[in-house]
Amino acid sequence: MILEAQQVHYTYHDGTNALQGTDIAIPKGQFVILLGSNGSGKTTLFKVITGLLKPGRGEIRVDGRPIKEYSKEELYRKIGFVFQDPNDQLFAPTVGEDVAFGPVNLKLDSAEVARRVKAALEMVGIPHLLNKPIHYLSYGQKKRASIAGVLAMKPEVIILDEPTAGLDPAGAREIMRLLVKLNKEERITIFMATHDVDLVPLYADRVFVLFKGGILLAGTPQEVFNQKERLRNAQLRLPRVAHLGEILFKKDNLLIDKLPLTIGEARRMVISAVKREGERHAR
Amino acid sequence: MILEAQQVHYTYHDGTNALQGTDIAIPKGQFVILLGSNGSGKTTLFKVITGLLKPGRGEIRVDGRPIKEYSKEELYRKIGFVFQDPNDQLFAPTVGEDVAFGPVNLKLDSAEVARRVKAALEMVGIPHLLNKPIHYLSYGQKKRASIAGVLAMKPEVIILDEPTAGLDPAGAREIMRLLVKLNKEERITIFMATHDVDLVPLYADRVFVLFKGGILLAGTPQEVFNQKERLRNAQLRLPRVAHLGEILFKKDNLLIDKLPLTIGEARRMVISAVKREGERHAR
Amino acid sequence: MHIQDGFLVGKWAVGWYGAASVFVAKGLYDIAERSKKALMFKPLLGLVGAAVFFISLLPIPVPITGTSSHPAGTPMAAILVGPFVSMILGVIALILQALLFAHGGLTTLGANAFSMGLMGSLASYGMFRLGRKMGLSLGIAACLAGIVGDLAVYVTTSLQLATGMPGTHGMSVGKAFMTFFVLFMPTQLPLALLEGLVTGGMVSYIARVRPDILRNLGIIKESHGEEAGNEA
Amino acid sequence: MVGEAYLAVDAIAQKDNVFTRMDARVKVILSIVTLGAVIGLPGSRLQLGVFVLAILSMLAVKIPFRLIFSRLLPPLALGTVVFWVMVFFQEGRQMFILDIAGLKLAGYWEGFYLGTTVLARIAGSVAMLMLLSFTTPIHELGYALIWLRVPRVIVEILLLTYRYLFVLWDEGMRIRQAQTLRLGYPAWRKISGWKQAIRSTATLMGMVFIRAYDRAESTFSAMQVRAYNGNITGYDFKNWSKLQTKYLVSSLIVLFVLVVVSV
Ligand SMILES: Nc1ncnc2c1ncn2[C@@H]1O[C@H](COP(=O)(O)OP(=O)(O)OP(=O)(O)O)[C@@H](O)[C@H]1O
Ligand SMILES: Nc1ncnc2c1ncn2[C@@H]1O[C@H](COP(=O)(O)OP(=O)(O)OP(=O)(O)O)[C@@H](O)[C@H]1O
Ligand SMILES: [Mg+2]
Ligand SMILES: [Mg+2]
Repeated sequence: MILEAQQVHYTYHDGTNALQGTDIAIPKGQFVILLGSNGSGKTTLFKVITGLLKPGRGEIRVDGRPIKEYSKEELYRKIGFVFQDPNDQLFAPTVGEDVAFGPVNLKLDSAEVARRVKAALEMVGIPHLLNKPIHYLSYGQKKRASIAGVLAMKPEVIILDEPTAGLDPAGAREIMRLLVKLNKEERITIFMATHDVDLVPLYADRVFVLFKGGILLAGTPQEVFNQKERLRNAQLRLPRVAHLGEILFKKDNLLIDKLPLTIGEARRMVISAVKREGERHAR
Repeated sequence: MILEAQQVHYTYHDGTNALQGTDIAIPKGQFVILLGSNGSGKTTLFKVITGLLKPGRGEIRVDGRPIKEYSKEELYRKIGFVFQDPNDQLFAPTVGEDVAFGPVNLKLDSAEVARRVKAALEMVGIPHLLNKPIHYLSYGQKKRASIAGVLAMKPEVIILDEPTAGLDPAGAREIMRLLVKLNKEERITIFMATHDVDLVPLYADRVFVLFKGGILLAGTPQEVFNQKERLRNAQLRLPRVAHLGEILFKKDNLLIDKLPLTIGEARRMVISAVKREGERHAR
Repeated sequence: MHIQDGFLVGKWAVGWYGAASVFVAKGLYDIAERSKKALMFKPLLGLVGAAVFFISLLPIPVPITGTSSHPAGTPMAAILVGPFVSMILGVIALILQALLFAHGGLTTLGANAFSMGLMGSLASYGMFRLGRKMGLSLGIAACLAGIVGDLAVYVTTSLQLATGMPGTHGMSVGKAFMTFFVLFMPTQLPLALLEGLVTGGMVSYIARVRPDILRNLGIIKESHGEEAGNEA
Repeated sequence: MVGEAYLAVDAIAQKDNVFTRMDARVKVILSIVTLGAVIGLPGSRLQLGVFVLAILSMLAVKIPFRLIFSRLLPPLALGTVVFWVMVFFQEGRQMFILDIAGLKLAGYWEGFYLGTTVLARIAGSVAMLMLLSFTTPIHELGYALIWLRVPRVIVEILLLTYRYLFVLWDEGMRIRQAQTLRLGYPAWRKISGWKQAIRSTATLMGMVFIRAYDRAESTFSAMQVRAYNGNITGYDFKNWSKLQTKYLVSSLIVLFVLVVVSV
């Protein structure tokens, strides 16, 4: 487990209990999605597990060791955190300087810093923007630049708060593909928050559903989406094709072996239903 | 036509041509969606048709009259504009004061102001938040309050910039239902921008697809989504169930009469495909 | 109100640089001390600087003359972060204004930093503290601070021009001062009033909406609640 | 709207040309020396020479004339006022007499010389500074300032301020537009309208300040997760090419020639 939170509680100054006994465990190398409605506590959880907020009760472990035992440098070499709004994160005047910020703080020598900046920008696909001032970037480019800033620290796990929020379908797909690439090729554990349920079955190895500061459901996408009622109670819904499958199963008595979560699965479901009907009549 | 834009051009100071000959016409009483990817010019178009930005070339007409002939008061009694981020729009300390801001500036007497505030808050379903400080509202509540602030001016058309952005599925559905109610019951014309294609077939009477500052496609959802290639070129995609229908039609030679756009239509499509297969074998 | 490049003779331009630098050093020391206590202080200053700069770009119509003017923002900064740190923000704003709008200049930076940055901040901050001690409400104290701050800038600048402008050596300093003082009166008096109104309005708005910010900055006392208006 | 056009300076400084390719330190040193000469030396020929050279350089790299002109106008207008004030009030040898409705106004040579000097100094220094800012992005300027031993903290805050000015500008303008749509800025010629406009302005300022504060918190968090230790510009990322001595030396020679010719 690269990241663990055990019975974590967090209360804001104004008395909001944002986390109430949250438990998570993120295995190394996986692609994990934290699903939760507005105000369920996703951002708060991320801030607690990255050490930005101190939990009231409970313990955080990074790579098996309690977070308290880490120095800042050690900790942020292991975990990277990409904020939801890239404007919060890109504070340097140009892309290159921003990406260099972390490595410089790690006291690397300047040749190594330059190498890391270059590598990080190439990984996210914007090496040509090296000297561009931040305010000339589009939203999607800002998003990439902010991921590069975290990548340059070579973390083992990257935590991303709603990385596709505000992006159009094409932009969202590109960012998700980038994350998959980082996960598969660079073997970086990905832990991201979203409330876009349609994304989950396409990318996640594991899902946690957060509701009112507690983990309501956890497991593979298939396991989680089988608990339709609990999902709906958590202000979420099924992916659209799963919803279609559910209706066909419940209202039209179409025989399906499992809930289709992706378009591919739905296609197979329809084909086999059609085939079965043919066979039934052939007999 | 309550709103018309004819060959509108707009260029920002830094030389970005955000609108390049945009044409739209919004019939009274309809629910119209403006679909466009990031940077396609949706927000700019809204600002131009609400008179916040002066177009470089082209003409805007509101209810048949050129926008230039309107005084500010007349104009903003007719059109309301709800910004994407409710935080930009809620400036008073409490919900009640904020909703009253517009009516007070219309110089209505205080009894009428109070009446309008109450009515607006009831329409959006948050009358109990009248005296709440804005700071304590959730994102969804802020969204509703910002719509109430515009409703209190009793506009004939409400323009909304990505009203569901940042909301979880339940929150998004609630806002969309609210808009449908305003459209059907209060007969307010709705003109909203989004890049969530799945929303379009569920709600829109008419769709405009904006791309690089020009209208690429216009028509009913069915007409627009039949032009798959042009949609993809505009960085958009089909609704997920339509995508499923397309694959079944193209790759699996399943006979479908028209592209399903909603889950209901997809369900009918599957049922009839299954039935047809049964009949084929029965013959 | 800034002195344009070219309005001051060389020795005075250098002299004001010297005078201002002493207080800049004090400002830098304050920043270092407060950063030690809270690392967030530097990013906070960057953002406050941006906000104050934004404020100084806002046009406000002046009804009598039909023109528009813009607030300076110095009094606001002084109230929020204290006089010497506010002076540093003033220096930064002056550099940016010189570069972006050809407003002010580099040779007169010292003089402008002294008048707008230091004297404006000190007067505003002093007035605000005094007003609060006298039991005035936040809004009124901030309003007075805005007026006094702008007046202090106006008086200092007139003095700087009277002493340092080429060709003023013939006149007595007093006469020259009066000339400039009267010359700028029609624009500077309404501006000071405007500055007061918006500074007061802004502070009382923040106190109503987000009293926690004023508490964190040490402007109002911990959870006193008196200013907080209708805090829930 | 005032501000947006002002910020266009930055976009122009991004364009690629002879001057933008030059090392920022060269430009800064050159500007300082030139400003010193313009302000410190007597007469007006050198100043006008600098003015003409700077304007020609700007036109040569295709900076829009309209922009140059609009930026020059306010300081030059101010300078012209000063010029006339001096002509009439700096008594000495009489130059001419104006007879306006029986009121005799005398202009003087001393005032004329002095006024010309001031006007020329303003023109020269403003043009020089404009050339610098139209050809140097602020962040490069910042690093040049650090190199020139300007306290690092000032430059760090300057760069943060500059970066977030754009963000706050966008946010502030949106708020202002939202206020406009609900009639927050009615016709300000009437007293009631003006009062409302002032109130809206104060609210807008308050909101922008609150945004700034909240963003400072988030930005600070973002810095922390990248191991922030108190230094924002720890390292000049851009590998400074060797100070371009040839540019510096040749420009200084031009300046020297100008000085010799004009004094
Ligand atoms: N600074 C704060 N002070 C007080 N309460 C807060 C603060 N930040 C968040 N909260 C509250 O804590 C709860 C959890 O908020 P959080 O931001 O973690 O939710 P989230 O899941 O990230 O939501 P979203 O999807 O809207 O980003 C909410 O009820 C929220 O109102
Ligand atoms: N203030 C501005 N100055 C310069 N360019 C701008 C400005 N605002 C927007 N643009 C540019 O104009 C184009 C259209 O922007 P606009 O915000 O209208 O797009 P949008 O369709 O609303 O996008 P999104 O989905 O991201 O909100 C983009 O290329 C954008 O970069
Ligand atoms: Mg969040
Ligand atoms: Mg937009």
